[in-house]
Amino acid sequence: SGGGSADGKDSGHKLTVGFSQVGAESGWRTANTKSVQDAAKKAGITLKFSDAQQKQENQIKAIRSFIQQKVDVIAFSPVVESGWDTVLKEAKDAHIPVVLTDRAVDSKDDSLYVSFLGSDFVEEGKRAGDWLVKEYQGRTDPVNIVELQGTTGSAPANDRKSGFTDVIKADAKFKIVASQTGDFTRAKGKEVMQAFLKSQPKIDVLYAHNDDMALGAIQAIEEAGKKPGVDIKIISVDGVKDAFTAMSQGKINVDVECNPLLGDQLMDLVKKVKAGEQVPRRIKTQEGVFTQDQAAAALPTRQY
Amino acid sequence: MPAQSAQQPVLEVRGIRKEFPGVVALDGVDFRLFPGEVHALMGENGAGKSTLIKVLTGVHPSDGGEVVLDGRPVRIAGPLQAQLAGISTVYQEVNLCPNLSVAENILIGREPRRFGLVHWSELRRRAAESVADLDLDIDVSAPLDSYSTAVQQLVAIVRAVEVSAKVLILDEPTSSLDREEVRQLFAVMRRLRDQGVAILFVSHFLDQVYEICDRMTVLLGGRLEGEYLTGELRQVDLVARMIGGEPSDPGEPSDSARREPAEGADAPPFLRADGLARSGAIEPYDLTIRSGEVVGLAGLLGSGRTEAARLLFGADHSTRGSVRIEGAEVSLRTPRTAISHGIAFCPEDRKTEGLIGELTVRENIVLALQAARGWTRPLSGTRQDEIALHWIRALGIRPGNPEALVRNLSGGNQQKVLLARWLITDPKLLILDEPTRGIDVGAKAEIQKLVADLAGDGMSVLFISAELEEVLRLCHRVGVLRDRRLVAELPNDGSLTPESIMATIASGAQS
Amino acid sequence: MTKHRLFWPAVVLAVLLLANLAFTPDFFAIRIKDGHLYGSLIDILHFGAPLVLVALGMTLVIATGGIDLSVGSTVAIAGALACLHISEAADPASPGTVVASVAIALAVALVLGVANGVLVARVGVQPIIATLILMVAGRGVAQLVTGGQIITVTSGPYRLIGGGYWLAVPFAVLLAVVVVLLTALLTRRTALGLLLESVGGNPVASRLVGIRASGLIALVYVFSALCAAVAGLMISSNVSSADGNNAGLWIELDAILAVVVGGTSLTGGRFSLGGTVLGALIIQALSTTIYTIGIPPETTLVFKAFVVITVCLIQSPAFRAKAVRRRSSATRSARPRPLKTEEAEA
Amino acid sequence: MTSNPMAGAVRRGRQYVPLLVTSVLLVLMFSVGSVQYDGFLSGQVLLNLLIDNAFLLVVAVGMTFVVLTGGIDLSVGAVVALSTMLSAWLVERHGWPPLLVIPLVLVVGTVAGFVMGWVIHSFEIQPFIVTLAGMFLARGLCYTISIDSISITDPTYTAFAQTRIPLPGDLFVSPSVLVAVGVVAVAFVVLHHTRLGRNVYALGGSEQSALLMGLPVARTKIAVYAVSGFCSSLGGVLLTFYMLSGYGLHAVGLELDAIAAVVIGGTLLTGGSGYLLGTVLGVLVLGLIQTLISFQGTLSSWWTRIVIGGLLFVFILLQRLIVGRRKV
Ligand SMILES: Nc1ncnc2c1ncn2[C@@H]1O[C@H](COP(=O)(O)OP(=O)(O)OP(=O)(O)O)[C@@H](O)[C@H]1O
Ligand SMILES: Nc1ncnc2c1ncn2[C@@H]1O[C@H](COP(=O)(O)OP(=O)(O)OP(=O)(O)O)[C@@H](O)[C@H]1O
Ligand SMILES: [Mg+2]
Ligand SMILES: [Mg+2]
Repeated sequence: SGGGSADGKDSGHKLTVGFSQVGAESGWRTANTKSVQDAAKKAGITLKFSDAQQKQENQIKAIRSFIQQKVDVIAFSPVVESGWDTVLKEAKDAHIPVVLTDRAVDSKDDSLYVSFLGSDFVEEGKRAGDWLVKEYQGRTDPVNIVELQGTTGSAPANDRKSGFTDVIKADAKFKIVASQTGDFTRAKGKEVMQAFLKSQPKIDVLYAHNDDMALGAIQAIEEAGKKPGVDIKIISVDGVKDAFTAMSQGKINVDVECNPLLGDQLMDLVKKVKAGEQVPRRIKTQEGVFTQDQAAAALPTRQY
Repeated sequence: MPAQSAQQPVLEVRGIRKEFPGVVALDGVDFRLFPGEVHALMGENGAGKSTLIKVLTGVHPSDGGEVVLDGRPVRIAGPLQAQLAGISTVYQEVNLCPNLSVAENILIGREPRRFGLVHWSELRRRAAESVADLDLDIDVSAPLDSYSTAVQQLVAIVRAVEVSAKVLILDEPTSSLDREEVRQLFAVMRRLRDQGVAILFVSHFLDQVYEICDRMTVLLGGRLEGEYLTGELRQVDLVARMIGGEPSDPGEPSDSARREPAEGADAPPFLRADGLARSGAIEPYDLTIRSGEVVGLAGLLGSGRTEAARLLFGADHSTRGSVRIEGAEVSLRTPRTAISHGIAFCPEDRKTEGLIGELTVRENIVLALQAARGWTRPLSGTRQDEIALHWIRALGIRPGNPEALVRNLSGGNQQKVLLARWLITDPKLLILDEPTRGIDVGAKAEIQKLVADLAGDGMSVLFISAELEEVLRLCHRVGVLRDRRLVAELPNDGSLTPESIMATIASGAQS
Repeated sequence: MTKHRLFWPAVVLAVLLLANLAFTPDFFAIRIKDGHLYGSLIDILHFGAPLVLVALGMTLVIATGGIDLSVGSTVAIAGALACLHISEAADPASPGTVVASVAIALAVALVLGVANGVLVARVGVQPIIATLILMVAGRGVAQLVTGGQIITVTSGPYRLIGGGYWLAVPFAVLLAVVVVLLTALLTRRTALGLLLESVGGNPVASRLVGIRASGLIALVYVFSALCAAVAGLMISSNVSSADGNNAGLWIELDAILAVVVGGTSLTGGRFSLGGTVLGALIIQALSTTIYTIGIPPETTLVFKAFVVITVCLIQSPAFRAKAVRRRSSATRSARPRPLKTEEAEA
Repeated sequence: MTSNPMAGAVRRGRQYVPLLVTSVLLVLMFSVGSVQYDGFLSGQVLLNLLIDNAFLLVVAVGMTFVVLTGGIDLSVGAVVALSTMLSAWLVERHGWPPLLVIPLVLVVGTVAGFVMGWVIHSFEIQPFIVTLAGMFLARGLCYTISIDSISITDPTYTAFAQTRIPLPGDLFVSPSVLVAVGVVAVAFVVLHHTRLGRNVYALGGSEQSALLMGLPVARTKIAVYAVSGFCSSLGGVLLTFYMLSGYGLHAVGLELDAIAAVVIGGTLLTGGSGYLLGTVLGVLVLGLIQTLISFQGTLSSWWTRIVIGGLLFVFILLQRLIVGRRKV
């Protein structure tokens, strides 16, 4: 191993991009990483990849080292939204453009990054809520919802929660009767759902912040002798292949897509940025809301 | 001797009571200590001496009674308060910090300071001074754990003396010291006494007690037996009071407990060491031990007795030389291999090298035997109880409960447990390093008899003790060490006396 | 009876369970559903089983004065390897495949345990660092095995390990009971327990009585790794998938907590397997309590902190003595604190 | 009896061998990096090591005190997070002046450490549990303050965060580095040259002996946790400068990094033996591993972990093999 920056140099105009990833905490994230790596290879771009293992410090360090290594463009998925001003200013001083993926930063200084490519977690929560409102349109009896949150404090968990509640609070019949964190994992999702099934006399809807938790919860529901998707309606986010399979079996009612395959879009963006072209500040990824029949149709082409 | 009756005691306790779960360690004990006296606290192992000292100095809270210091009732909440009140104590086990230097151990808590910071050179100078005061020659900047137990005991004494307190308490300070050091210590004690310090002294060596003490208090099973002037109580009577019986014949066993080895002097050696050495620890030495023979090692503090013995047990690696057991050359690389060759080693420092404090008496006793059998062949519970109870009775271990935690036993009783551990392994060569440290007169005689009996049955014994009388009583031959070199091997043919051994040590004559 | 060392942990567990009863009246109800036992208590046992196993291995490691931080990674690696093997097998549902996958997981765990053991016992690295290496690298290995993705398997026999039932009882619970009993038998019916306690209590003295400490120490790390591997199989089998990223994350903390709550001291020496089992169940019951009584996730940790500290205070003899004294001697002048009574004579 | 003054000096010198070995290995590791990667051999890379790890250094210094007494403090990461959260919340949401907030945060951390030390000492509960409860509590409090991260835009904080203190040769450090170096210097003096420091070592050598020698065991024990609490909150303040945000998920797992740094630096977890400068080396080792990884720049997420573990392994192994096996 080694010779990191050597190839960056000898190939004069070959673009070098420093990409700092949050970590590898989920299948979604890994798919995201892989998509970026593949796309870079395809586009003939040298990718400097750094995994921060969920630590903002590490990401800051990685960005610093990208600056030191004089990469052409820095791209990164921020662990959190805040706290980037200092290091981004350093990048700016070094005249290295910065592109954000997946998550925005909440800096007041607009000049710190050129573009943000990714999904909007609040929007995802809203879409989940919208589906629910539509599903129960015209009915008046109360709807008991249980929620499986993501890792406490993480941005997707916070945003998907707030987007969802924003939509459903307009109607008093929707009631979140229990809400616990399932840490975005199947095992936790199952464990928490089992407890819910015992402590809640009536559950109509499950809203899970990601597919893994929903898949875990489905097992718990089945073990309790109920039919997921029928006795308890399930709303989930992400759109991983396993979830599509479950959906095609009728176990998940709706899945709000959160697309990790940003690689090609990112590489396009990077090239444009380097070429000095004007790019939009906000690029949303193409994401849909999948219902059961759509899922069955899309299943064969799901990549991850 | 000062006239105490006219004086007010500097320290007095009345009706002190101390209970531990299941044991009443002190039951209404009265005790007084006058300025300018050396006062002995006497009693069997487990009589409550150390507990009294610990209650006095606030280590244990008392369950009743009062402590009066300089005429005022006081509550001493802990050793720190005791020190501040002018009571300086050397507890029975060495209680120093092995990781700190000797100098720091002597002065920690009272370090000389400059600008609020520890004044290191001054600290070393003062420590060296205090060490020299006891006529010792120790490098005070070396870490404490590079020294043997005996030296550590001396350092603890130096620390206590350095305080120049009103009251000095010494709990078995001489248990592993030899004559020279005891003499030095006594000189210091006399000097302090003459300055008006009250000294409380605990020892199982009656001769020492009679040499230095003015008065004594005898405890029996946690109760006060009585207070006597040394001059008015004969040794035999003292022994009787301590064990609560009638005065009988002198507690001392007959002059010699030793028996002639069954096979005579020309028996093949069980173990033969040729030029065995460990650089920095012990110079090359030759030693043979025959079956049924008890070989003693004598020497001054730090002369290398322990080091020599450890090589025979594989506790340390030898850097040269060879060992033959029953004629075959063996390499003693670990204690395990030594044990498999039938060697047992009872170390001198029971606290750090011997006992497992958290385990029970029973577990500690069977440990070596069990280790030799391996974990797959456990001794059954009943067998363990049998063994434990047998040795508890044989050595008079108190309390006689095999399920008591060893760390809660009195020092002497712990020593007995350690001894029992090795006696049951039925070794061919038993190495005993200061086996009778802190053991009371009665039990000591028992143990000596036991060792002699075992040797009579064909076991070889290597016996190390700072008490030359004991060595002479037991051993057929005495190896004399000096400056980590075996300088002489003297047959104990009746003409050997402590004085002649001392002379050999002093002259370093080659045999 | 209050003298027994399992008394206080048992009280704590009972109180936690009773607290649930106040919120969920049928908390103690156990029904038969689809031919197997169903109820909150069963859940606690079921989800607690992996933790019990990991904590069991940890107990023996801690008894020798060590610590094993790598169990979480071992959990992940075991699950990942097993699922990978099953997912690549021609016939994922055949018992042969499953047995092979279990064997692979256990064999690798054995290697990991030996690695820890050698580092600690032979090379002489401090246990916390030795196992930290595997904790960090092992998580990477698990991710390498799964390719960072979740491997989903559909295999009936594999599902049995962690998610199935046998004689109406969760198989995982039975497995845990068997392992606990075997461990108890192994440590208390042979001399292993005594020798381990001796090594942990005083390593120097243990060497001098001829105990082969390094062998024993290596053995407990191997045992710990195997326990963790079985726990890893359970966890992954329960959700029929392997998650190299998250499986067993922070389980080492829970396991150590379980051991300590169960009354084993982290300094080594005496250990209590019964205490550990109770400790693990306490921790699992605590999680369940949090879900059932609906503590919001953002206050969960605060709640946990209070429970943990209360549990420890109740178990602390010093605290109980003080509490009793305060009540009984309000009039008497305050007494100075007893100084470590039972340790004073060493 | 004989004594050999030379032997004493040699013995004293030998205590520093592990420290020396660790430094040599560190230099070796740096050299390997320099040969392997362009731009690695620069003063700024070295200084960045300090800039990026200033807060870890401060936290590890506090941890050194605790570990030297034979204890452990698991709460440090959470206290760091709480400090960032408290700072951000008070400054941003309540508009308190930073000059008030920073001392307040330091007091909170110190008091938290003090209380944990007091519980550990007076109820004889194992430090592991008490500080674990402290960790839960501190993190839990973060979330009760806010579940989101709070950005800091206060000019004092940003100024502090973005100030570069120029050094000769086009190099710079951040103010945090100066704070950290100051903390190390003060801690060094306290540990090696004051009574408190010596009592810390004595306590680690043998708590019972320390008690019987009449040392203030209670005070010392509580003090080390208070020191650790103080260092954690100061580390939190530095992290707040570094990140310009408060967040409940900051510094997750930092306690392990701090403990690892202390132990890699040669301090025994059983207490009583070790040096503060060892801890500094330990932090640098961890930082350097991280730097090597980021310069390597082609590792996938899992290989990152495996390589970190591997480098740690090689380092520890060399350290052990060179220093030699300690006697059991
Ligand atoms: N911490 C403790 N817990 C329980 N029992 C104890 C404790 N300390 C001492 N004992 C018991 O108190 C009694 C008195 O012990 P103590 O140490 O005072 O004896 P001693 O007279 O000093 O004996 P020795 O000559 O052997 O040193 C013994 O029976 C001992 O077992
Ligand atoms: N001046 C000294 N006086 C005493 N011991 C010293 C001295 N200098 C060094 N030592 C150390 O003390 C130990 C003495 O060796 P050893 O323990 O074998 O002596 P010993 O003859 O058994 O004497 P004892 O056990 O009575 O001290 C060695 O470890 C040696 O390094
Ligand atoms: Mg005693
Ligand atoms: Mg000796």
